[in-house]
Amino acid sequence: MFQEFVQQIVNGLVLGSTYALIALGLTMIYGILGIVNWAHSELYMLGAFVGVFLVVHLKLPFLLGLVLAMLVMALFGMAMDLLVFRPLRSAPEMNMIIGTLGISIFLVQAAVIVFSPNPVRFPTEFSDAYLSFMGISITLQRLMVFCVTLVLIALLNYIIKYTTVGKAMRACEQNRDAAKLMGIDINRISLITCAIGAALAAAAGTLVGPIFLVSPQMGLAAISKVFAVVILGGMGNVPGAIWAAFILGLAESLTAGFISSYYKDVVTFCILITVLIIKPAGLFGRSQIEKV
Amino acid sequence: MKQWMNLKTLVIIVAILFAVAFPQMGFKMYYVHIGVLSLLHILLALGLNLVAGYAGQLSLAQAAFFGIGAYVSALLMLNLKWSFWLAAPLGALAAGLVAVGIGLPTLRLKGPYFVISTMGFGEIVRLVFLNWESVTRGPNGLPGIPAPDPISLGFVTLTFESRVENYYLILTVLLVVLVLYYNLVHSRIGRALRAIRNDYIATQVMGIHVAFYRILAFGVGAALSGLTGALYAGYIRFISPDTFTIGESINILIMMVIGGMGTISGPIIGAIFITYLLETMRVFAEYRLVIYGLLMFLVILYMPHGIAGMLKKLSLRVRAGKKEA
Amino acid sequence: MLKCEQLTIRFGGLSAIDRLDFEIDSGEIRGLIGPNGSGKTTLFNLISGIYTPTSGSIVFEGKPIAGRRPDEVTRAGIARTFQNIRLFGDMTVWENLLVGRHSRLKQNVFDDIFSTAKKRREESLAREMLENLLKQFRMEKLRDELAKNLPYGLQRELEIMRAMASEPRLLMLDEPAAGMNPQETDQLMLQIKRLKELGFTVLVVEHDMKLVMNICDKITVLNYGKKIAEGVPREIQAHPEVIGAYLGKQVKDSA
Amino acid sequence: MLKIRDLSVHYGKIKAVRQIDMDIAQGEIVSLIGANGAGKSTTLRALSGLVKAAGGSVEFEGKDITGWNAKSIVEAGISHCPEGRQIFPRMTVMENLELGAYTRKDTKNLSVEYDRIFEYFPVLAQRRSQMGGTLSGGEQQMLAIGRALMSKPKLLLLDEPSLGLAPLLVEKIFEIIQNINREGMTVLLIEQNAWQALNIANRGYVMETGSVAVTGAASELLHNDHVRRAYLGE
Amino acid sequence: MFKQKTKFLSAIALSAVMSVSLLAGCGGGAKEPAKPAVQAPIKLGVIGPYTGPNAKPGQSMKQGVNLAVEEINKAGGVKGRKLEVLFEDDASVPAQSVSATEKLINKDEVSFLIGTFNSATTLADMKIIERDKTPMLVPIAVAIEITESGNKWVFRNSATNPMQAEQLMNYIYKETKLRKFAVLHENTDYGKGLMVAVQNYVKKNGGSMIAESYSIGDTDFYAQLTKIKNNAPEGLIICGNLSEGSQITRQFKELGLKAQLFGFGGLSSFDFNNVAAGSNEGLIATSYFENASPNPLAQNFIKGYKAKYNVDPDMFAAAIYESVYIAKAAIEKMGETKDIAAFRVALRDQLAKTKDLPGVQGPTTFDAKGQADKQVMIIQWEKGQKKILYPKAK
Repeated sequence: MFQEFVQQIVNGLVLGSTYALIALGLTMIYGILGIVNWAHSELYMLGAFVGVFLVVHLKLPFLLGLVLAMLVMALFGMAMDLLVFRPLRSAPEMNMIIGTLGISIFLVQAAVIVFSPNPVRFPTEFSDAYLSFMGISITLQRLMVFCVTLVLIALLNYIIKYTTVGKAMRACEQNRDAAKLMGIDINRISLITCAIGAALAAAAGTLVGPIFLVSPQMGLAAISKVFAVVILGGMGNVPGAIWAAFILGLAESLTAGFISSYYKDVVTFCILITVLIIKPAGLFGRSQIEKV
Repeated sequence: MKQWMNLKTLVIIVAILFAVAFPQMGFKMYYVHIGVLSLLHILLALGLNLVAGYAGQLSLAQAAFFGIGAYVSALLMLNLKWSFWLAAPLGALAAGLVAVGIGLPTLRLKGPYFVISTMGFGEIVRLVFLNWESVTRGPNGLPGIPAPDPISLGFVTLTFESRVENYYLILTVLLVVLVLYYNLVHSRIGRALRAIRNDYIATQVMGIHVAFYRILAFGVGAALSGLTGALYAGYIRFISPDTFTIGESINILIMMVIGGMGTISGPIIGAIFITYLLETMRVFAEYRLVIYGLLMFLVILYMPHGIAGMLKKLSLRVRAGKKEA
Repeated sequence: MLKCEQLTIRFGGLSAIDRLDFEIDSGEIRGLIGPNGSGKTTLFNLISGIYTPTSGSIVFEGKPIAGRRPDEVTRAGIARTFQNIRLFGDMTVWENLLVGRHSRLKQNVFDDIFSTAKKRREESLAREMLENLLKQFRMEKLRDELAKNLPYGLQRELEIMRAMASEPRLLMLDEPAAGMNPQETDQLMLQIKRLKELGFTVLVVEHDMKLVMNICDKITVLNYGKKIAEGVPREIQAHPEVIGAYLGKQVKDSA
Repeated sequence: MLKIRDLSVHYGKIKAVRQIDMDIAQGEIVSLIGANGAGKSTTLRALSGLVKAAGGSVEFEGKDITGWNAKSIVEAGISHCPEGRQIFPRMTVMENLELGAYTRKDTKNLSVEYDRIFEYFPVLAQRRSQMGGTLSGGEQQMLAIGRALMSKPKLLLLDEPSLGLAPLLVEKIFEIIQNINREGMTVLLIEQNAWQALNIANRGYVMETGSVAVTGAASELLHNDHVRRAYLGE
Repeated sequence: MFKQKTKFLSAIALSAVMSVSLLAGCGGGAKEPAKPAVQAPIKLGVIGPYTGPNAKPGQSMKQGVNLAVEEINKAGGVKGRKLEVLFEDDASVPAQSVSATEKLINKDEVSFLIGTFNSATTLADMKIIERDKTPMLVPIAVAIEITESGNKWVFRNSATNPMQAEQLMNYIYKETKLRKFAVLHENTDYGKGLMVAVQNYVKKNGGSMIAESYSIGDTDFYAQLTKIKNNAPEGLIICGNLSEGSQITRQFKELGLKAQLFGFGGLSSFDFNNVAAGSNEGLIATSYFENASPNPLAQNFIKGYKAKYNVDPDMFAAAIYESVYIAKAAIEKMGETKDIAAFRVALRDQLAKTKDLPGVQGPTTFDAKGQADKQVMIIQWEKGQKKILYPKAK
């Protein structure tokens, strides 16, 4: 029993790491640009395909492939900012959701055409090694998901907290007009934000791809969970998203393990809806008083 | 102004005449089937339009309400041997009541929070259809749903087995719904909903109980979807959870957006357009969604009022041009 | 008619309105002035139900209304406008007025959906009333114009008309002259005076002192959420604390 | 130093500022006074590039800066301390100040600036690692001014620094503004608190419904009836 | 103003694009072949998931049919008439399948149908084929209801869920001592149908079983597998398709579970072997079709398939290939018919009489319900190759 519990906790942490990496970009883009990006999980999907290309086809070492995939997708994220977000920036929220939903459908199906709908395997030098300790097992790749996630979160935290760009990003999030008065170029910051968000999603794709399979549908499968995470954490709230990702990852894992795998997704959404009923701005959200 | 009204009336009359005559025009039965699908899609898009188009709250739970209506009415017919004519309204009512129940806590949520809640709810409903096997038979679905019972009018008995019969049944329902929908939208309720979408604080100050009207729109929209579900079950005669997915909700959304939200003609145009396009583009199945996705983005960017809005603008321009000349 | 007692609201640790006692009599035009951030709009939001007071009471025509929902307050007979115009921009002038009339229509949902005789009767009564309103403000020609397409001054007027459509007994105007040019302001002054003749009680927040001093029967001055003076325009203009609040306290030395 | 000609700003259909002219010379304190809604803040927002002018021209140190974006204007040497303080609430005092120096290239000499600001506002030094949002209103105002000074501007635009502050604090803020000016900073000050503003200013402009109604030396304006009228509508 | 104008112009351009696409569709619809009735080819409609989550088997279906039709036409067609095949996509969605069926029957006027892949889509189509009196051969969908519903227009030449499950369980009970099972099944009609059949078998024949489920598209099965691990079953039976199946076998290994693995259908394909990457070692699965099958028809089919597509056929291709030949045999036995409706009725009657017809999957005999009595094979994975365990080599 105890062993099973610990194993489920370990499973939940790995799951939570994936959610966290995708959710971070989504929540940052909302916080800083004010865009609800329904196509965000497609960055995760595309990132995984780029990873497959670099690691499997070009035979690069996995960690190098990971970094390169992040860079490639960072460029893609910037393109998305220019082509999709900027035109939508002043649109009503509902139109933003519909517009980016359209982009998501477009990207998924474009990936189907380009990469075929079949799932692809993503073997790496770490995929077959695993550790076993007191009856609890974890593969090296999974361990790496968790560790790299922690490293990336720490890195992101460093960037946001201590670098000039990070401070500018926070400034834009907290008060856009004042940020402009400081001489901060909002367009440049939004490009950087999109690049970082896309790179994190790509990291998730490249890290998780070897554990599972890579397919055009993988983003669709993740998006509702990721949104649940972002909302639970309070939209735009970076630490909130990290906490929420691990909470939902653990909840899902423990529900499947100890209640019923039939209802693990039901539990996710029940948690979400219950939290929203009690705290409409999410667990860690800041409620705002509307100015009249 | 008057001329415009006349033109509008003329278009409506022609449209109705065409809709009534359509099955008799010698098209192959397949096109009648497409006609039935269009009618069902119009009803679904109208339901969503009430919530999203008028009240300004994007719901991704419409397929769930569609499913609740279908399942409730089908189960009543199958297990309790109820007549379709009783089961269908009950299916609609069930969907409406569930919507009120879910709407009470969630409708005060804003933008993305509401969208995700409805999406989560839609997923929960689908999982319940899938896993509550003792009632829904789970993934196997419910086969053998009876057709609507015949109605005897004395001199003639109406049956609802064939495509054409179903077409007329659903068309009749649609026309009745449209009249009531028109009333609703052009009454103080419709005005209140549009006001809420524009500015809910100002709306409150007009003495309008915002929460009540939001729930009303959500409930009526859901009931309409539920009724459509019952009609769908009576036509296809088989339902399974795969029909009532988020993907279907998104389909309904695409129809409403491309047609034009916040109008009556929008969902009608959009539903017909997309249903027809879906069928004709079967050949390029892989490319269909690429085009849809892009279309959705471009439409929301360049013509947020959809085809209906575009037509209206165009006709206004033409008239303005005439006036100048 | 309206009576606030010990009314207080705190945001964070700050009292935006601090133990305010305040009373308006039926039929008067009351001005509410004070420097920026003195709590005037907050007071409006409290009365109209958008904020719930931390403590204290608001009584309108004998009924307590503190903490009621905004729509309930409106139905009780108070209507307001907003400092930054909040019209329904995508709706026509006529529709804006109809929404304003909403709370006085007596039909129910069933009547609306089935368009019963009762609904049609109610709507035609409303139409009659609103036609009159349009005529009064000489805006008949603009009835099918979208609100967002109106010139600024007319938007302000439409907001007042929309508030009047609910036949309130107390009308609260929040900076009705903001953004208007002098001619528009003069026009507005006449309109507000007419409101009084029509029997409305008016509470007006305004920075344009010319307007306030000209039309108000009585003026209340707020500073830091507290009432610092109350009286007829003459008294207010001469009131040292008011001058201090507005112009700075050195006024005594230099005057 | 600053030369404004025919400046107009429109918000949609509202003509907030109508063709105003204004001049500021090196080393001056110029006060821009007038009732709420007269267009003072809008004028400032146009100067710092937050809103686009509908017409007219702005010249700063001989350069035509009309239509420049906010970033270039800060770099040119105009710093705007906005109305309502607008500090970053979830950043520390130090971080707020750092962002003030965002456009500066000579980041090595920043400590001189910090020292100067902590000298003006010793209380900020005590609060340096506290979140901006947890400061009191007066402290936030000091932070906002300090932050605006971090970019080493040549012209400081101050929008109602006394807003919502207790009278004692107001006096203190005005004292500091005078100090800053004495050390060579040119200041354009918006105030509702006319007497106080004119008291420390060299010259003043009185705005009424979007236009400049009166202008003159501060000492003259202090005794001008028009000022009284602009506020109290006599 | 300028901005508004560009916006308006873009909107017009957008509408133009949309109307053109609509017209293009119309054009496609109007293009009806007007050929003389006598020598006209016999049209068959094939409904399958060529897009969506099952696009891969959908592809195999297409290839299998095309090969059969090509062979038949090269050999002179059926009774002198060529076969013409029309594909319609259902994307695994029932409502789309219904439309596809409607189109094929009522617009394209096909003589008979072959399809579909999923059970739910087949079930949704059944009302239409009954109403329009058109026979349908079901090569893949496995839900028991399809042939149990009393619909006399449906014929299935594959083993149903219970048949497959029972045959696998028979093998397990006869050849091994394993009696304690865990079932991990896909939460669909297919997976659940198998699970229920296994459950019934275990209940009847002694033993114990626990069941866990997952959804299509799930990628992480640690939670379920950890739970299963704690239950320490002797055998883990996977009821699902290959992409999830391969994840399960890999994660099964990662978690260090010890149990004999079993699976059905898709888990006997080489595609599964490719994605499972060795984690399928030792897994025992049922299979309709094996390349190593001694059946000469099968060997012939494999040769032709490889020549045409340069890959090995999978069981889906084989099953649907066989369906075409079953139809061909039935048509050949038919008399002359005056119109399409009569043709369909006559074809149904002949299909119902199909008895001991040899095919690539083995002989086909339809019972009164239209269900063929098919035997599945049982294979075991050994170093990426398959060993046929049943039927035993003679």
